[in-house]
Amino acid sequence: MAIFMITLPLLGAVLVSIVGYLKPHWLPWGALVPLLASGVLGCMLIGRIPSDGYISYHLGNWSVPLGIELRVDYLALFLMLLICALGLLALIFSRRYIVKEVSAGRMTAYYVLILLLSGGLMGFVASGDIFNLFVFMEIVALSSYGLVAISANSRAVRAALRYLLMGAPASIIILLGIALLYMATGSLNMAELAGRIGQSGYREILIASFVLFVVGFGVKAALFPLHLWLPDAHSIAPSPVSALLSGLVVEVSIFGILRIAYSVFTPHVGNLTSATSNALAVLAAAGVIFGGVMALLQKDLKLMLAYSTISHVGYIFLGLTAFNAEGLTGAMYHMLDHGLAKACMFLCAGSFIYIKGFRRIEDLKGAWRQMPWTCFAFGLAAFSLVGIPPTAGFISKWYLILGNVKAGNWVYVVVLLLGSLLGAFYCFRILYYMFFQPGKEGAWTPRPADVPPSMLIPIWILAVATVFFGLFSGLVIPSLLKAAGLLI
Amino acid sequence: MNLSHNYLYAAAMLLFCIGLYNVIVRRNIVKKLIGLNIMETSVFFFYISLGYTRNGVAPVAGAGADPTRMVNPVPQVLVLTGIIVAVGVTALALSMVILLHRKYGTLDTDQIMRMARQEETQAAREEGN
Amino acid sequence: MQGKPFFSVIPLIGILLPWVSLLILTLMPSRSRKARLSLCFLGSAATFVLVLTLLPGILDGHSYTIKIASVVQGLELRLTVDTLGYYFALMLSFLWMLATLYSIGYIDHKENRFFIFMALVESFILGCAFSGNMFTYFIFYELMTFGSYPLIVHEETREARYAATKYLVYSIAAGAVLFFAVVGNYFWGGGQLGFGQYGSLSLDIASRAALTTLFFAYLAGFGVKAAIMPLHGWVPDAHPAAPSPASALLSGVILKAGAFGIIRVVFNIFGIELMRELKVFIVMAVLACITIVLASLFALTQDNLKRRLAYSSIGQVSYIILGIAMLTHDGGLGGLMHLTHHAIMKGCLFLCAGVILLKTGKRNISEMRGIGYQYPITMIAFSVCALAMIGTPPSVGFISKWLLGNGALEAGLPVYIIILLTSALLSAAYFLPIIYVAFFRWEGDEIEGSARPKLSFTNESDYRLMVPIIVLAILVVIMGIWITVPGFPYSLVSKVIGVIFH
Amino acid sequence: MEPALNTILIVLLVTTAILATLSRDLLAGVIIFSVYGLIMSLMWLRLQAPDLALAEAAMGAGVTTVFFLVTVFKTRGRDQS
Amino acid sequence: MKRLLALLFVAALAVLLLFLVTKMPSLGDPDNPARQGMATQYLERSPEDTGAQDAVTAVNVNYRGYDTMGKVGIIYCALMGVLAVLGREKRGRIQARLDGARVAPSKIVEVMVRFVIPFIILFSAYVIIHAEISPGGGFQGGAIIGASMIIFTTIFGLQEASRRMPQGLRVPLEGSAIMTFFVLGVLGIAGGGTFLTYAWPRVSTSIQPALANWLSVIVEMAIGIGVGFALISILFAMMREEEDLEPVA
Repeated sequence: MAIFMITLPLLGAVLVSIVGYLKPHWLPWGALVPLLASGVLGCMLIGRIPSDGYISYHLGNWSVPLGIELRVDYLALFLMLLICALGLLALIFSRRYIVKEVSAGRMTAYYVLILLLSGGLMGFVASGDIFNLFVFMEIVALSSYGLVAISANSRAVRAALRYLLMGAPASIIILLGIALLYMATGSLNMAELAGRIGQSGYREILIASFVLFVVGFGVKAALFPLHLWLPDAHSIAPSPVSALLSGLVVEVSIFGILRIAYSVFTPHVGNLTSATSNALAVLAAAGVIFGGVMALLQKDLKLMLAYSTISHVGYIFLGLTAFNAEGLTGAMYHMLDHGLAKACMFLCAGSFIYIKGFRRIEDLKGAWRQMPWTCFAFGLAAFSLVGIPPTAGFISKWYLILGNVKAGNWVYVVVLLLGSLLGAFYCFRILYYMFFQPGKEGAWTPRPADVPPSMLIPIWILAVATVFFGLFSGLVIPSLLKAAGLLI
Repeated sequence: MNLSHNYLYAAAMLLFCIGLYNVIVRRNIVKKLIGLNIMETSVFFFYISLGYTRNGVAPVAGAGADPTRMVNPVPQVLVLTGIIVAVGVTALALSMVILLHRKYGTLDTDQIMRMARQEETQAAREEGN
Repeated sequence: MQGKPFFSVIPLIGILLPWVSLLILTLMPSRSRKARLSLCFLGSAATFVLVLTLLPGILDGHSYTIKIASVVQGLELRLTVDTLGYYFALMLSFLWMLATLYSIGYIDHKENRFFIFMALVESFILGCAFSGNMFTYFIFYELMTFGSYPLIVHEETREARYAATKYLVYSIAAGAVLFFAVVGNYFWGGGQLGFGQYGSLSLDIASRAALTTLFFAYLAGFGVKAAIMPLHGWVPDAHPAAPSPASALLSGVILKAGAFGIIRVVFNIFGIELMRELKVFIVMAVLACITIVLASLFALTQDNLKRRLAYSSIGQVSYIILGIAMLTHDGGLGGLMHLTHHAIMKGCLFLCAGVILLKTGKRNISEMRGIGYQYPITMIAFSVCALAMIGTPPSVGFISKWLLGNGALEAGLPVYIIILLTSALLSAAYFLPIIYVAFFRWEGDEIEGSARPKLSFTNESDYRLMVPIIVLAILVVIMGIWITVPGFPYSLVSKVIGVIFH
Repeated sequence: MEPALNTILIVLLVTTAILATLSRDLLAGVIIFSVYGLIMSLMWLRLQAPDLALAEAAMGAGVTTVFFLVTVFKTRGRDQS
Repeated sequence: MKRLLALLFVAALAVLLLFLVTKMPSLGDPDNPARQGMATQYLERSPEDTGAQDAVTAVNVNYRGYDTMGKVGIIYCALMGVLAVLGREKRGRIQARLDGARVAPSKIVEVMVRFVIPFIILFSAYVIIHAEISPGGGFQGGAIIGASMIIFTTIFGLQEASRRMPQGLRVPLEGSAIMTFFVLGVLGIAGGGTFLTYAWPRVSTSIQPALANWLSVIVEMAIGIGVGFALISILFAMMREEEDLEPVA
């Protein structure tokens, strides 16, 4: 079941490319089918997972050390469903929007790459074999390079090349880390590794490989000093792509570190990794503040969103480094919240570009007269991003702070609160412009003339989802807490 | 456990550093990419040498080779993946290079950045008036 | 509370009822103004009636509860109507109804936005009153904060923008601190956030330092809304900037929301034994005294009427804090009753100021010579409330001051009485001049023997403006005379206080 | 196996790796890089990894080099014009 | 300055790594951890499990076939990325007016190439199909196919090459590998195993190794074709000239 969630988008990518050759105008619909199918499968999977463990699927019928194992626990399934949902919404949004930014000849590549991206992400999340993790990470990486560059103007290609020139060495570093891990333990399966790391005598090598993993995934997840590629890539890519990159790719890379830190180097051997994770926490805290301040200084809307992504990556890391169930739950739930909210905001930015071609924040003054629905959805998402009750962001921040209070590191509690203050300021500045500022004359028509429904519906689904998951977080949180408790 | 005994590992690490240095320092994108490939091959080299066993034989059965003397096949499989990745990344990067060269007529990152900045300022000025 | 709370959906309906007017306004934004706005008034009136229906049950000591949603076991979104919360809810829904009626006559532009957010804030603050645990209270409190922003910025003049931004900055910062406080409470209280019993925290589940930190975090978080002195900065700007009904509600209800939060913290979260244990109430009391005196002094220096009223509200709200901080029976009684008393008086005063502003456009007191002759009813109501503020019997102001004084004696700290008397004198010093200017001065009275103008009832404004003022002014007196009428503050507050200080 | 030959190969590898990016001329650099790849595949052959040697010779040294060459030629052509 | 900093950084890194090297298990020691565990099992079991003599191929295609599917996906990703950047050419052939790929034609060379290319393809087929018992496999063979086409293109030019291999042929073949993997995976489930099971539990144990053998040969061929054509398409996309910079799908 889980395997089809992963392979259907990959197969779908191939078929869609053929569709794109034969019947180009079927592309937007054809691309929806595989993701829809895997989403349905994921929903069917919800009940199947034993609440105290995970589904383990041995590919090719080979027992663990020989073959590759998929293991889907609630954290993984949670992310896979998020991936399906966001991918679908981005595709729906793209149908009308993407002609603005992508030339007709690249349409096929666009849809195929989005499908490959979603499939790779799901494979990455579900994999229980550390090298398989690397393979799917590469699929994700390559497709995101392509997607950033897809509008094929000079800025996009520059951003993509920069992304690639930081991302490729990062994956090489991860490859080296895997080599060291394999050298020290002689295994690639995560569960087996977790067992063997305990007895392995080569402490230095293990520490080195952990550091390499953190650095490599840190680049992919835009951890503070390694974030240089992110602002360009996320702000210049077409808006649905930015939504996917900010809402999924970054989160999933953090999930990679989570896997490494919790499933492979289990906290029981934390003495191996404690120094590194402390450093990680410090960097994350720095990232929270840095991202927030930079976001305050930006003039370009999408650039501001990109910087706020850096800040929120810091949040999630602070949840991870609390090393307790609450912190981990907060991190996971913040992935959900940030995914939904940031995707919604990027799509809103996309619809501003679609209607007026406005990218700068000053241009949004009085925008709500013409685009009330988009603006209100943006407001909801911004509330969730800031963490104002009763949105999902509030719940996630609740658990992040609770985890850090429990872990007793007060500095990070203060940092989290400061970060949310900064977030409030850079989000409410925009809302203030949108709703309470008179626009420049001629900038916006007084009558409402909003984007077409095929773009409005995804935005509103996301915006409502942020509130829904805030009010009814009881649906998700308990199972997350249990799964997190199992990892600790 | 000393360097002279693990000289293959040492060589791999050395090559890794050379490649990294090239990636960081070179201003020509193609040279950066060459450095990238050197990094990758060095890591593959590391893999294969960690799979090696003293006076072992290739992991091909038949001809009555006994499995105990064979070298470790796992790193070789992993390296195959690595090679694919290397080719893919290189192809993608080179296509970007071609496009950039069409736009800017140069491969020098600094020049490209300078031109880009000029573009930005011009765009800003046009937006201004 | 005494007895197990019954399940009831009335709280939820009460919270959702204001949204009716919201729906009306959003669905038919451009129908006849009269119909829309009177529907809004009906919405708030219906809310008040709904709240009123709960009165008998509450007087019998029942309490009603409903669970909306839950995050995990113990951490849930729950509405509970206990006596304390009901008391607050009754007051605010009544005041809100009058203010809505008033603003129909007052608001002249962008009325859709104004009424929508009036309704929203009413529902949120009802949620505050009805909330069954600190988690819920915090949620509605934050929502109320952001909902009241458009009410303040409504005029969209420069000072309105400035005041609103200042308000938002203060509130967001306070919200962060409060957030930490609630999380810390959840952690140290072992997942206990409910208002179920009096004092859920205790020293044997958390260290003294932790609890003290927690208390000061709460005090700082709620203190911004309650305008305790170092944190009061936004009040004097927000009140004059906002439209008069909004400022009446600001000082009547929204400031009280902060005070009510502190009451909840002191009585339900910490409990008086723990307060006595921790000695933190002294800090509260000292801050409150400082605020009372300083605010009155500031008020003296203001010429802008609404600004003067704003400063006086700062001082008056601290009466409540002071009364709580006394930790005595009468002190608590006085403080809690002052919650309503001040709301009525100050609401009426702001509405009068609004009438004057609307009719004559005069903001400053120095310009108001002889205003009492042009608008006698308004100014008589104003004078009644002003005298009540000073504390002259028979009026609500006198009652609360009297009870506070008793509480001070009970606490054995007569210094409080001195504070109270000082502030009474000061408030006399800044209210009597207004009455004097209004009735004993008139245009051109510096010329000897110029005839004083005749009282003219003709140019009084229409009923929508006058009814709330008159009702409030009458209530100020009635509540001061027949204290123990069921439904009036005493009947409710005495129950709570009686249980707490058995 | 005798380490001497390996050492020679390693020395060759390091020199080619350094030379590959030192030369002004990109074309020379690419050629040197392909030589590097071939030496690498030889090395792997000596380490009993014939599959990898083949793969590296075909992909690492072959296809990658061709891509590089195409790029160099195209960019060259533009520089002259 | 920047160079100096980079040099220092890299030097420090080198020192660290070399220090790490001294801590590593000794090179080529038969009983260091990497050699234990799954490696020995692979070496001992692969012939009778998979019927493949070459352990690398066995692991590659059979034990870790899922990874190999991922590899094919990676190549496909790279191809799509290149197409995203440079765009695919127009339908049918590439109008290569100023064909930078073409070198000065000489009769002898053309004849030579025409003569050689079939043998190259034959060799690649050998490499692919014989992967079970000798070094080689789908990826290597695919690369060789690609190389042969590259030679052809450099001699006869893009126009001719794209006439020989029109887009309509390449588009399906690029993805053939992934499709084959998917089909075999489903067959594996149908055969009673899990995804990508070659030795179907449903069939009698006697023919399982042969079945696995044949299926893996099919997989290798699919990989070869897929990789080869992906490389060819990448090459075409990179060689295309600016004239059709903005293509239509």
